[in-house]
Amino acid sequence: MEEMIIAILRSATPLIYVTLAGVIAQRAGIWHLGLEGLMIVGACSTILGIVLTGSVFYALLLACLFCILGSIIFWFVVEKLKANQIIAGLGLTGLGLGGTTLAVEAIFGTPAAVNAKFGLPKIGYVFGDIFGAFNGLSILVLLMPFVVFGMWLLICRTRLGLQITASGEHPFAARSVGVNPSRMRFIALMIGGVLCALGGAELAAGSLQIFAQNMTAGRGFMSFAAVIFGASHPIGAMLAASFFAIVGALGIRAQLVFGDDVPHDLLLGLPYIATIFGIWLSAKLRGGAKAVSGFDELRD
Amino acid sequence: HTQAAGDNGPVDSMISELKKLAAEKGFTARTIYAKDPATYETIFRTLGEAGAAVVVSTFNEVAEPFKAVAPTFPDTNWIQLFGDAFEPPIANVVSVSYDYYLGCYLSGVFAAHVSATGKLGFIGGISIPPINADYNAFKAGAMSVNKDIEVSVAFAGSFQDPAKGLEVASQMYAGGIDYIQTDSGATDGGIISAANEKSGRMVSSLDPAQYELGPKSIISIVGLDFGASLANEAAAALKAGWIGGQHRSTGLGTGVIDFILSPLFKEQGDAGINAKSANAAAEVAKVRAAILDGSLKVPFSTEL
Amino acid sequence: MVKSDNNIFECNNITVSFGSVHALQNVSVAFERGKIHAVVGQNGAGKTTFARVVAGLIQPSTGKILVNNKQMLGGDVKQARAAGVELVHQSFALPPSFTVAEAMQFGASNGKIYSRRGLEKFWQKHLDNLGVNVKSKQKIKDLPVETLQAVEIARALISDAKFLILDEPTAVLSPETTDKLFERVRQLKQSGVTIILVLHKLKEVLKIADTVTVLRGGKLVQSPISCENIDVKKLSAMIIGENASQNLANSNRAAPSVAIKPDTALDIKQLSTIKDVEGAALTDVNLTIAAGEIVGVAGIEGNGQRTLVRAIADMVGIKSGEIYLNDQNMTQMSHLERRSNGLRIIPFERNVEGLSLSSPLWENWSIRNYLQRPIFSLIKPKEDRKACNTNLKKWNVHYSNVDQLAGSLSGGNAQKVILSREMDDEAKLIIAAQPTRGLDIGATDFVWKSLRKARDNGCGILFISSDLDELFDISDRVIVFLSGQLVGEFMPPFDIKKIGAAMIEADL
Amino acid sequence: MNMQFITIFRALLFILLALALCSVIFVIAGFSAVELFESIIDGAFLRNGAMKHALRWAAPLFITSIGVIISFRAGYFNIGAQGQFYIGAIFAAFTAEWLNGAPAFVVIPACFIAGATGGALWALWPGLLRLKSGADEVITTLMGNFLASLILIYVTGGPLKDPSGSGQQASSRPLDEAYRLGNSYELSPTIIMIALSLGLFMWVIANRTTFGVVSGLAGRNATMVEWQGTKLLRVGLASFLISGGLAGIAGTVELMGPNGRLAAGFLPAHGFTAILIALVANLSIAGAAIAALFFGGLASAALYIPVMSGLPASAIEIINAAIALFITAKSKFLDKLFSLGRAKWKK
Ligand SMILES: Nc1ncnc2c1ncn2[C@@H]1O[C@H](COP(=O)(O)OP(=O)(O)OP(=O)(O)O)[C@@H](O)[C@H]1O
Ligand SMILES: Nc1ncnc2c1ncn2[C@@H]1O[C@H](COP(=O)(O)OP(=O)(O)OP(=O)(O)O)[C@@H](O)[C@H]1O
Ligand SMILES: [Mg+2]
Ligand SMILES: [Mg+2]
Repeated sequence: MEEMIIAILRSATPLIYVTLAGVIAQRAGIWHLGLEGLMIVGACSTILGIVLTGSVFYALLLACLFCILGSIIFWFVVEKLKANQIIAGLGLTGLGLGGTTLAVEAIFGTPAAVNAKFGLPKIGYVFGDIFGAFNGLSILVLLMPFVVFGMWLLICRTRLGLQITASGEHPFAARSVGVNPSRMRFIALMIGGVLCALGGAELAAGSLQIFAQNMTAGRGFMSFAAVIFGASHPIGAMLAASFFAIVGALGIRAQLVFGDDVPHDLLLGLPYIATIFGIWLSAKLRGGAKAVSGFDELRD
Repeated sequence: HTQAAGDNGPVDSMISELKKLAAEKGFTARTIYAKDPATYETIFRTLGEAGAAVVVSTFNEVAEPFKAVAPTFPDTNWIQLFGDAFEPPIANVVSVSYDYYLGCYLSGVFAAHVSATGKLGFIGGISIPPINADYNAFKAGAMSVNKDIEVSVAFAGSFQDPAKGLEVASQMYAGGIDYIQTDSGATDGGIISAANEKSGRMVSSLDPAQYELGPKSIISIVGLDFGASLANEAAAALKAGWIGGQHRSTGLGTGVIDFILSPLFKEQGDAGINAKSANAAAEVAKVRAAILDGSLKVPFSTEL
Repeated sequence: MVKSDNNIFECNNITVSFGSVHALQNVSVAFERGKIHAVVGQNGAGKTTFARVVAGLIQPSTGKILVNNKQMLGGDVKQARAAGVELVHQSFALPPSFTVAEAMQFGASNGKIYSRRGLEKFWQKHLDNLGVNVKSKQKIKDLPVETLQAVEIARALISDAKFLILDEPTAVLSPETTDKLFERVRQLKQSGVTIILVLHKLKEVLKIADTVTVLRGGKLVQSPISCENIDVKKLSAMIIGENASQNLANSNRAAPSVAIKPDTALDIKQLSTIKDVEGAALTDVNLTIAAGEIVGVAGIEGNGQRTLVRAIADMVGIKSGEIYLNDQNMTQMSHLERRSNGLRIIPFERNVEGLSLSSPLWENWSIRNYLQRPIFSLIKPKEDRKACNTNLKKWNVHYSNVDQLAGSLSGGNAQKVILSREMDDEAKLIIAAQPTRGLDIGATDFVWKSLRKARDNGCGILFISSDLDELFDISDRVIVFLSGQLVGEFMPPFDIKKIGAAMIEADL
Repeated sequence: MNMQFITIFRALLFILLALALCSVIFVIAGFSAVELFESIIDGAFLRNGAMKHALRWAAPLFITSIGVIISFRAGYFNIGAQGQFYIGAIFAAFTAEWLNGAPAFVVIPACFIAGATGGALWALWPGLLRLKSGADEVITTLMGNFLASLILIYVTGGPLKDPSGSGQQASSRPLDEAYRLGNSYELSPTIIMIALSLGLFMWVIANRTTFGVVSGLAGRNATMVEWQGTKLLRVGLASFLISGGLAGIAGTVELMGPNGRLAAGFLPAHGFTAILIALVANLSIAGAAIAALFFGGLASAALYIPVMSGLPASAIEIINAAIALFITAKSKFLDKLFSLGRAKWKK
């Protein structure tokens, strides 16, 4: 049982951070399909940071910096140039995946996986032996519930949260009380950038100490689906992300149990099927959430 | 190469050996990662047109493109590593096959001897035929020692997803498996991390470079000295008098492929396991001899 | 303009342009403290733009603004609010998923973390003090319009507003609630708040305002005019301009045609629907419209008028009852089949339901024909463009070519495009839902004439309008909807008191 | 028309902006941007037979991008072209395997029908989920792409695996020479013909049928079309099916043309590039033909660059991504020009 909780925590934590980034962006009115790209940037810069500076702190700082830089570009393109969010988000993702590969190649001469000497500090290392079996998890796992709670407070219990939400839902209402929706989106994307950096860091340096090309393997997109499935509510999103993590774990279990009868490749598709199911279910329950699609979206 | 670099294993060593060779001999080398099978033929053609002296590529998937392209560029020497013999042979093509699965068979034999729980695991990147063959051999090796041993297999879905590797391996270890053979590129990194988490977890990976990633968990490797092999073949092909149209089968007998125990584990690993592993190694040596002298035939199957 | 310390607001030479549209040109106005000032003008005269400039939502391209003798930056809502200026919008600006408490909070100035209960209690007290009858934990999207408005006003008053602007507050209210609103406005005036009311109905202006300011085509006609010195006639002449007012057709209408033709255009029997997404469900509605009759529908918005239209158009699920068009049972027919039998609809929202603004005119115009054909049938765009051209010319639409985007037309012309599409010779029943909303007097007159002409050609017409005056002028019969039920039927001469009472019966 | 010119100008401007961003990235990474762009231009347009190579990649991209155009015009963000492309190819490969030995005039059309059906089916379920329950098609089609590549891996390593040799290839058996429409080194006139006639046919569908106009209107304002009496289901599903079907045909073309067999993970960026083409062309089919040539050139340059200059091929991926980032942007400067154009209309 404990083992299972640890496994779920481990695979869910990076997803949850990134999902929260998606939630706050969604609240502010941005469909954030660039999550995958920012997540890999976070993962890559954390590992490169550790390798190059030898300090976890600087590594995390570097990750935040790059993710924020990516978010600024995204904000500029979407807000200032009024580009289509979905296409621009996919572009950001491509830039992240390609850029990290290029970065590794530029620094090490080959696009090989990068191993760091150490990863993020472990719970046990920081707090001593008080969490028992959970000591081996990274501090970002311990931090996660607090971040979720913090995001919940921010979004659902502060005026800033209301203003961000209003900027997404009814930008004119926001403007008419003196809130600048564009600035709110900026804030949301910056917070999201930091969260993506943490998510990426946890993925690459939480239990591992490795960066490999494309190692996010669709987790960013899954997080985005969790945003929708979780009704863009921090708690709901956390549950949705955990649900996807559980399905992933069950998929592995299924491989071990049914692997002889069902092709493994198809069992590997379970998380994707679960995502589709989640999107369908949330559409059924809450009515479809629809991005501002179309090419001359009328906002305000 | 058709598999991404970053495995800390064959591909990486191949690239670095090639670079070394290029530096020594003073020629230009290009490494091209072609992940898209639809582009193989075009890339080879471009290389031919560019006047490359030697083109080395990997895995069976390039066989068809080689067949289509090589005859058009008779002045270029083509080498296919990890491939079947061409039928009929092509004059300027050499193919080299590696019986990597035999190494996995040995790993299976070894695992069956050292496992305390009687449960073994195998983690592949994606379920593609060569990986399936490795697993089947691993399983056969284990069963040859103990018919009741349990062998499970799972795939991470990618050769570049260490996080998934960690998850899969954790589940396997949690389920009582204590020995995992990896075959999953960069995903291996996650499997090794999982093995490092608790003592008593053993993992067998595939390159000496990985030893230090898990001094107390990587007990062995099914080594493939791809880099050396590549360097040999390329150097040969650069010399005058190279003869194409051949197939070389190499592997267990020639030292290119072998089941090797980690020296680091011997120093730092669990003493109990090390004691067992000494015995097991002796058994493995016997089996290896039997394979080499032909008295033992290891079946080859790519079906799961 | 006289500079005076008694002025709470002054502006000088304000100009605002949207692309080539000059919404305001060189407007200079001053408002005296502690009074009720009305701003009037036709649609598009620039009233809303003016209100938004005052509230800091729009930055004028030239001009100076003073509030309390303090120079404003312009285009800065925060500064305007700090100076006590609050604007209640024509279409309310409250995020629908918020609770009332949240909607109050997000514009308020204290930024601490709150608890949901605490927040609700806090704002409940505030709302109760202001006499707004609403629970602070209710969701905005569940509130009726009057309450929404009350909430907006309450919100405007939290940060002790000194200068409150209400943009067309009465457009959505019934006569009774309008009176209540005016009562509140007077109280506010008592307590020292200066109020600007943007209004359409001149009678209301004279009833409540101290001064009136007239805008026409973005220019200031005159300001301030004391309400004691003016009557409706003079005021309306100022609003539409002397020339235009003479050219207007005699809008004191032709007598209702009482010659009821024998055929019925529409016959609805015991119709009940499920609840529609955007309105009340219908219960047991019986309604007949004769060929050659205009039936007007009165009622406060959201009481089932919309559902009625959508039911006739097969856009909402029917629970029981039957619908006949031209004596043919249509209950089981699709919207398209009904249309091929002569149903035509001029929808509520011109720019959303009526036209695709980012598509060319000819596509907008041809779609009705296209939908009558199989999905992959070949078309000849050249001929359709030509046909569109001829038709639009016939309807006097001002445009330059049929490839122009519908969004580039002015409101009146856009409405004419819809009329030309929907009012063809095969039309048997025309549903005209708010066909004159947002149109100026000239265009309105055109719509009325067209409807009358169709009526004289034997069409049945269902005319829905929230403007009772218009409804009385044009209808041969008026029915009233309340909570999805048909609660009253009136023949001319119409008695506004009775009809008004019928509209809000539940509230009495 | 004035407007068309502005659109093209805008597209070019933002492609330049994207390239500028890329240059910055490349320079930071220590590669020479000038060298890179030189070799791109060389590889895409100047070298021997550049046109031939560009066309080879452009033809299937064009076919897929028409499908994307159809669904984008109708207002659906079907970004699942990749998956539909794969499933189309898989269906065609099964058909070819099943009919192996039959005369080419039977097999080839059968494969195309199967390919189109496969692609359409893979677009059908996201379409139904979207139209029946409102499930957002962006995510479902994206997940469909992941699923399709797993299915591709499965069939190439399982039911369709080439059994020759030691059976280690994750690919299907090479198609019989008689069924091939072309190979990967000569330009196949058949494929160009197929692409052009599909282009022409779909142009008629998009611009000369009621479906074209109605779906275009629905894409820009679905509410209005509903108030005109049509249920969006029919038009919407037709758009999904057509766009999936075209991607499936592109998959068939790849299978029966240059590839000649089905291999795990082939053309992994095909769908994404097709989306870019559709957008660069501003959803115009004629424009897509030109844009497809441009991206076809880039694709062939991507294969040429690492051979000639040692620059990583990921450079091209970065360029594509940067173009995606900017391609739908609008600029204030151009909008001003744009609104001047409108003012003239208004008189
Ligand atoms: N955001 C905008 N973009 C372009 N044009 C606008 C915009 N807002 C207003 N206009 C135009 O400016 C003019 C004045 O509009 P405004 O809304 O101020 O009129 P109004 O007097 O409030 O009319 P109504 O009675 O319909 O509310 C109109 O021609 C309108 O079309
Ligand atoms: N529904 C739509 N959504 C987005 N853009 C559209 C739509 N319909 C047309 N367009 C664009 O508007 C312009 C004019 O449309 P038109 O139907 O004439 O296309 P076109 O230029 O004839 O395209 P082609 O001839 O290449 O098919 C084109 O640039 C086209 O891309
Ligand atoms: Mg107004
Ligand atoms: Mg055209």
